[in-house]
Amino acid sequence: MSSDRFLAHTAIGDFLEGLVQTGYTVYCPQKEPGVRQSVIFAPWQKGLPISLEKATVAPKHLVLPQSEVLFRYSKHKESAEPAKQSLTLDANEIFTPTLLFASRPCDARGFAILDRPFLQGLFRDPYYARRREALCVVSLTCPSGCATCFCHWTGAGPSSPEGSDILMTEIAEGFVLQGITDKGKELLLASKLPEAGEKSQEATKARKAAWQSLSPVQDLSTAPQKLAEIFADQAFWSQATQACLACGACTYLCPTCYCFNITDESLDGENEQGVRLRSWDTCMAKQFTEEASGHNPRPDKAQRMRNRISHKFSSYPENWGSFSCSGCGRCVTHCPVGLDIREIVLKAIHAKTAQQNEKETS
Amino acid sequence: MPALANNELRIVGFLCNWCSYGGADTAGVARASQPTDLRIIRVPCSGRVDPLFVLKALLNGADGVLVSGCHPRDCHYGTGNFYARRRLEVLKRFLPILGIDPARFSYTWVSASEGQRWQKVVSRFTEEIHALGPAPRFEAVEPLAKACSWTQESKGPVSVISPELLEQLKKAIADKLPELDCVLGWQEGRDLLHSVPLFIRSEDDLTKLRCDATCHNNLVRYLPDLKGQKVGIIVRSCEARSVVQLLQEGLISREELVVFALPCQGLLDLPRLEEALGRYQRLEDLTLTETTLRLRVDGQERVFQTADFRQSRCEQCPGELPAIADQSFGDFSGQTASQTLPPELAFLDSLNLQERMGFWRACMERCILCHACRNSCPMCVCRDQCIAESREPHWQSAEASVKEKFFFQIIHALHLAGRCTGCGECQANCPVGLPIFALRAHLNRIVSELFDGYQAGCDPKAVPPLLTYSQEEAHIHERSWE
Amino acid sequence: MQLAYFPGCSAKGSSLDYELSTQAVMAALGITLKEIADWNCCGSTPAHAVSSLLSSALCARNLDLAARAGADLLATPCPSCLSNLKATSKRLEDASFRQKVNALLDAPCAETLPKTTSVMQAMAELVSLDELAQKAKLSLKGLKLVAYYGCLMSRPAELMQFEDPENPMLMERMLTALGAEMLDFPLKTACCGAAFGIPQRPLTAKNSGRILELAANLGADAIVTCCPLCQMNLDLRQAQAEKAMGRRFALPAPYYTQILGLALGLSPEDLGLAKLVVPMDGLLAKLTPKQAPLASEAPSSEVSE
Amino acid sequence: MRIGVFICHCGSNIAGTVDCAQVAAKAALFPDVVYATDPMYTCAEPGQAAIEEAIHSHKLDGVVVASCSPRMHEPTFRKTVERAGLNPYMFEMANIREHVSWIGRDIEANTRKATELVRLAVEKLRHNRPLQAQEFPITRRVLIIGGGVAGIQAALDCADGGIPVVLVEREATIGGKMAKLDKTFPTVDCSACILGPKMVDVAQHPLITLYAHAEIEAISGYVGNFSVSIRQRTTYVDWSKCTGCGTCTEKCPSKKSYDHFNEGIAPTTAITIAFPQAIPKKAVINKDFCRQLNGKKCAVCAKVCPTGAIDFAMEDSFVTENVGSIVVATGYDLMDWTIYGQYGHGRYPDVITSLAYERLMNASGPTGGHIVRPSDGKEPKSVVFVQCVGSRDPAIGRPYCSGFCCMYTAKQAILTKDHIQDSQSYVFYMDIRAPGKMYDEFTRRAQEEYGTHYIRGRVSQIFPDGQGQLTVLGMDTLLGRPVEIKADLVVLAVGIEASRGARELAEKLRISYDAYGFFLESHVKLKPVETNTAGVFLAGVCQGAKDIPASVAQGSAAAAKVLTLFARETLASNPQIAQVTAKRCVGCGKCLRCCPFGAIKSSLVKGEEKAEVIATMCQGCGLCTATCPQGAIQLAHATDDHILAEVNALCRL
Repeated sequence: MSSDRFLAHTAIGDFLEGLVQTGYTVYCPQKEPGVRQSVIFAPWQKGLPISLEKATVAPKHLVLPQSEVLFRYSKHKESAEPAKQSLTLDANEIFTPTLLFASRPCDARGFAILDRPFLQGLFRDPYYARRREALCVVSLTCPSGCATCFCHWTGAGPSSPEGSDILMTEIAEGFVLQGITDKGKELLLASKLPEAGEKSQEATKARKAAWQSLSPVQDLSTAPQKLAEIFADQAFWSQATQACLACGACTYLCPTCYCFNITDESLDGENEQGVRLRSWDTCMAKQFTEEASGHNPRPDKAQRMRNRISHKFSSYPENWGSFSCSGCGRCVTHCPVGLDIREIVLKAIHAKTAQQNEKETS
Repeated sequence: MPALANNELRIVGFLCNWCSYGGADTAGVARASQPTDLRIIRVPCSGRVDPLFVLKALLNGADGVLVSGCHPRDCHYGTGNFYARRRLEVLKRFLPILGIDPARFSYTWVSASEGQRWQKVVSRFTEEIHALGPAPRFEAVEPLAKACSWTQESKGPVSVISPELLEQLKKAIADKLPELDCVLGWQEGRDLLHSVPLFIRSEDDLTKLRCDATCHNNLVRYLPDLKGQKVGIIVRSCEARSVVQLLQEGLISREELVVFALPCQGLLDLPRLEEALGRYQRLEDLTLTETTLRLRVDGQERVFQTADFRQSRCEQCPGELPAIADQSFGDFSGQTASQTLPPELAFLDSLNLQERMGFWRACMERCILCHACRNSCPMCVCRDQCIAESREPHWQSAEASVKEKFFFQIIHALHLAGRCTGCGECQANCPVGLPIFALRAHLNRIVSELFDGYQAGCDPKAVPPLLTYSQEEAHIHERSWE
Repeated sequence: MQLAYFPGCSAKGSSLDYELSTQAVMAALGITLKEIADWNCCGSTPAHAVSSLLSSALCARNLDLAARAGADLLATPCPSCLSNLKATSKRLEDASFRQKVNALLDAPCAETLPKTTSVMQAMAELVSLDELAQKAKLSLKGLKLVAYYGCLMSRPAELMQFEDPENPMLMERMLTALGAEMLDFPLKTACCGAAFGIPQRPLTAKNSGRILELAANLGADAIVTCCPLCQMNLDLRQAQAEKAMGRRFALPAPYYTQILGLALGLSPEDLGLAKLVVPMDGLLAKLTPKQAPLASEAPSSEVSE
Repeated sequence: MRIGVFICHCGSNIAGTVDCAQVAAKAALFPDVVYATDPMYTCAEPGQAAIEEAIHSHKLDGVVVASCSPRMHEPTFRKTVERAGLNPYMFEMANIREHVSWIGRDIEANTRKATELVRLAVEKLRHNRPLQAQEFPITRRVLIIGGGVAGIQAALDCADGGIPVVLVEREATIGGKMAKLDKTFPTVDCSACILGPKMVDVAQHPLITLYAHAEIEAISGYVGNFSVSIRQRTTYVDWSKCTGCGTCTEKCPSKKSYDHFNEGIAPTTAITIAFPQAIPKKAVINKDFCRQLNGKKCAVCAKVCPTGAIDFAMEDSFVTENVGSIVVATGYDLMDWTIYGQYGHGRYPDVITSLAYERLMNASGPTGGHIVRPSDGKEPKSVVFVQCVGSRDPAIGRPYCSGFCCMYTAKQAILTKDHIQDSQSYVFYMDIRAPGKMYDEFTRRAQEEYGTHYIRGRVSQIFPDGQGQLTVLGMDTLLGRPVEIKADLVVLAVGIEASRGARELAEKLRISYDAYGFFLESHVKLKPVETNTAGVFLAGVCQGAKDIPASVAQGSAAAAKVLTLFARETLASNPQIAQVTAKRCVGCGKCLRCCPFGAIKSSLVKGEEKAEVIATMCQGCGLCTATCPQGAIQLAHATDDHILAEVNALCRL
């Protein structure tokens, strides 16, 4: 039996309310007015309007919060014997079932990219794992491409199911919801939504149309090797990054950047206590690689940009066989000085290596 | 430690060691009874009190903060309290824009002999704080997001540089280029609407030069990093003020700089334009006049009135170009001072304190601490040493809470007091559209009120007002407890 | 020029001559006194000794009437009235006090009340010393006078805002401008004994006596006054003072307005001189016609009149 | 860290309203605290010994004492912990007496507050680092400002102790107010006879450099090394040539100059020598009255001067002196009593100040010691003395007692009787303040032996009666009735105020002054000579009203402080100074711009401009730390982290 279900435009509220009733915290894109309109994934409550636009900030905070408490520590002692104290640690173990509604395939693909190092590497990150397990991703097929996104260059597309539990595609009166994973199928089967039936074909048509709207694809297959070759080409990287402000907008908006910092922060109370925090970090910041000695292996923004790009298009692919970029284009859209990762990667692919240069000059 | 008993409130005092702490001692020796709420932190001088300490206390749960130093002219260190007076007055006037009742902060002067006065100060201040009651906690205040909307009042034109003028400029740069390491300008970015910085090092680079209302990046941001190189830069009024400010602060050297100046009537607010355009794939055929912007979007002709998309920063532009240009191009006569409040500030002005705090609370939920605001600011010269991220001094926790984010915004704003040249890059580059320029615009308003209309970056010879003092302040009337 | 005017009770009785001369002088100076309609007692001594609230309410009513008549400045000749008017204005700044007063009035007192001043200050404000001198018909040259302000005109200083509280000089300036020789009079703000003339006659006799004695010792032709009660003590009760001091003074104690009036050429009848107990005959005899100003000094305004 | 906390009972001073044991029990739970106790008297010898013992036995590396104000005992306890081997700066104090126990009676609230203040101190201490003082050489010379009797005494004591002295006097002669006095109480011995020799000693002492008719222009530096710019005000007489012969003063045709030295009781010439015993005995031209200097042809003095010392073109000049310590002895002035309208605003010539009366009685004064009325030169038979004119009068904002008026009035009443046998003196007084040795006896003599009529009450008015006398109206509060006295002369005991220019001088010295301009001592009882600026000491009335013996004693005390300071070749610097983290410094120079002491310079570190603190010049105000946006310059022991720890300790609870 197909798990495809139909969700009428008018039924979205009831559908989500049903999920909330079953214990999900539902995150939806919500429009935030401001000097620049932004769309943010925020917890949804009955009555709140939902936007179906692409979010400004990728939803990775659902699995990797901007900062999270790993554990609390607390020292205890008695007035009578203050020199003697005991230490208790209290790990954070509260993870609630979460449903992400109307993310885009590029957002969902971000989860797949994060899953590899966090779940499949040498160490399985328990915090990430628990959050990821508790997460159900419902993605919305993009109706078309946009000026800055390029998912199809990175091996995906406007309806790629990777990372999603359910893929929803908009048709005339609503959406066809298609179960991708068992988790997604079960959720659909358990729902009161009508079966999609014929409408599934309409959805297939819509997805095809979306793919057809895309600009011509660029071949990035040589990128891992080329980037490795020009790794030491300081001139290339300096030239590419001279406008970079070394802020963290690109990395924090990115669905796939997962670098973090761990710090202890004291909390005041009668006794000594505090928390160990894991918080987002950005490789674009000088402090990212600053060592306790004061030495910094990546003192210049050029080296830091090289790291970011090489990680996405060279070292991650070497380790995991896929780019760590889902082509969402947020870093392009929001870079204050318009640095374009597409341009840098393409330039790298077409750059002459040092050896080639040598040959030519000789 | 137990929370304060319900009849006491959390009041923090910063007292200078020499006068006010001694005054509090004198009051104690005289057994001058006082309310018990106040806790005193002893500092060497009121000049040591960084306004950020006061905000740290207020954001972290203090219901009131009192700073007391030696009477003006009586500072143990000569001039510390003169600086304190300016900084604390700016702080006091800054608080309301954050949604903090300014009555929760006070500063005064008590000498070591004035035990009675100290008693009066403590009693009065404590009474005042009790009258206000416990302070609302930023993290607990009701977010006010959906109410956040304003309409752009601006009707001014935007800049258009004629092709002839651009050619003149290019020629002048070409002439100078051999003696320069590079010249900073703008070029077309990912599409016709988006301009990005251009580092001109060759004639070839020069052909890419673009100088119109889409060029929003404040290139001055790059100058301190290029210290030691001979650099040319294209400036308009706002960039010129940034140059002046950096010169005042000695962070760039005039000798290493060649300034090419262009007139400007206003710049386009690209985020709002993008919002109006919606999702698109292709932009073609852009024509920009002072009043209209025409372009083809995915094959469809669209026309916009530029006045509807003028940047809010242009609303407070002092107009006149500071006397800094080595070479000027075009007609500057159209540049007039604009005194309109930026719409985001006018909006905040229309809110009450509670709403303002709720407003910022909602904003901070969106802030991702990417620091694009800071890193694009030409005046944020601390660069990698920002105290928002340092572990020593440890001003901020790495926790991404609304409170910590707000404190970062406060650090940024307060560090700009008397220095912000109003280029608006902070806000223009915020990915989530936080109206943080309002904080700077408000501070600029305060500085102008307090220091005879001072505007940062207008006079290369001026000293930033918070880095100097005058013995008698014309516009600061210290609160007394007589 | 118009000036809202509060005459005070004594103007209609014991100090009728003050009232007459004030009206006459102001008219001669081109100032119309607009008496506020339906005014009542200022709430002076007897009233505020019983209830300061009621006393203030009386004053508040007067101030309110003046405000409703459109006055922004209210003048009174009597220092005691002025003192009460000013004190009430001050007390009404306190919202809770104003509430209490309003409860006693038919209708709440106007929010903005007129400022109050003495006729003397108002006159000096409106007419310069030069103008005053020009308008004079007779010269006071040869007259030796002392000015006596009494204790109330300038005190309390913060409230009354009348010159140096210990050494006011306003009358001196006016009368000097008219040619009189004004003697330094250290007792110009001393207490005359005031209303104690009835319950403690010896006290008032002594106080007034001391004042008169000093004036006599200094060789004054008259002691010029500005307060109805002081004038009464110095003039009507002069015989009592003489008895107390054991010597005779025969020192006229006219109001300053009467002297001004004489200089302005007003008739003794207009100025109520007949009401003075110690006659001014000797003094009147000393008055001389003012010398015509030199042609070059002749003010054009006078010519045009 | 291992922190020990000591909650002092201070007898019942603290324990009376604070539960010290409970505070100690709570403190034991604070981070890093390994030992907490509540001794009876921490500052007493056993209390200090207990701290030392605890440091050893509990291996403490930091100590918190909660007791009185750190302004009182911080140095004491720093020494204590140092004796036990700790760095003295690994110590913090919580002020739970002046700021807690003495100002509130609610034990529960006080205990809570004390506990939090202790927490504050613990959190601060946790950020402390050992600091090392530096030794720097000192200039062993002293500047004494003011050549009245206090300054003279201080100068002579210092010079006799072998310390070179720079004495700066504003007037043309030293001697101050005492030089104007006729006799002194309670002995009625001649003022000039006892002061004169001291003045001569000053002139003759090889180690004393005297600048008369000079003022302090500017002062920079710090204890051990001050640099003082002295303005030598022009005298129009070259003092290196003037012999003080006085010919010029005899011939000067401008004979209506105001005589400052004689309090204006008679005019003098435009060129003057203040009085015969003046030191230095040199002539000075009063510019306001000199005919030559006011555009008229004269120059008689220049013509008659046998040494050609007159120089009409002379201008102010400046000298710089380097000293290691400063004694301030600027004395007092009389308040402007003419604000009292009831005393005639100064209109009546026969109402005079007591200081003018001294000059009237003084044999070297203009009347040769004959007491006569300024108005008509007649001998007064009835003299009224009015006490507390401008003293103890809150109505004019002068609530303080001038201290010595009661005594000199008694003296003047006695001397009046001596001079004029058939005279009668009256004294209107509020209280008679005669607590000194032989003082009360003296005032009794005035009443009993000399028949001075003392009337307790204030004078309400003084006025001429038009017959040549003054009428004095007043109140006899003992009899409860008004009094009226006919007086020939009225002498006002005018209240004192800080010497004119005292505030400006205090600002130059960076010392504090009270609401009335008197300089503030470091501690009212225990440091009455010191100021809050190290190396600057006070002597005489500039610190508060006092009579001659007290002024002399304080002059000697100040000299003792100077000699103590100079007993060493070097001084230890305060190590609580600013420090730059070069890595964080962006070289913007904002700290250089603000530093009040010029103690920060720019220097190149690896080719980059960085701020650098000059350790011996930094005074530790922390203005730079509050100014530096990136927190690169931190004031040791008041770093951002210290203050943040305190703020957090208070706010995040």
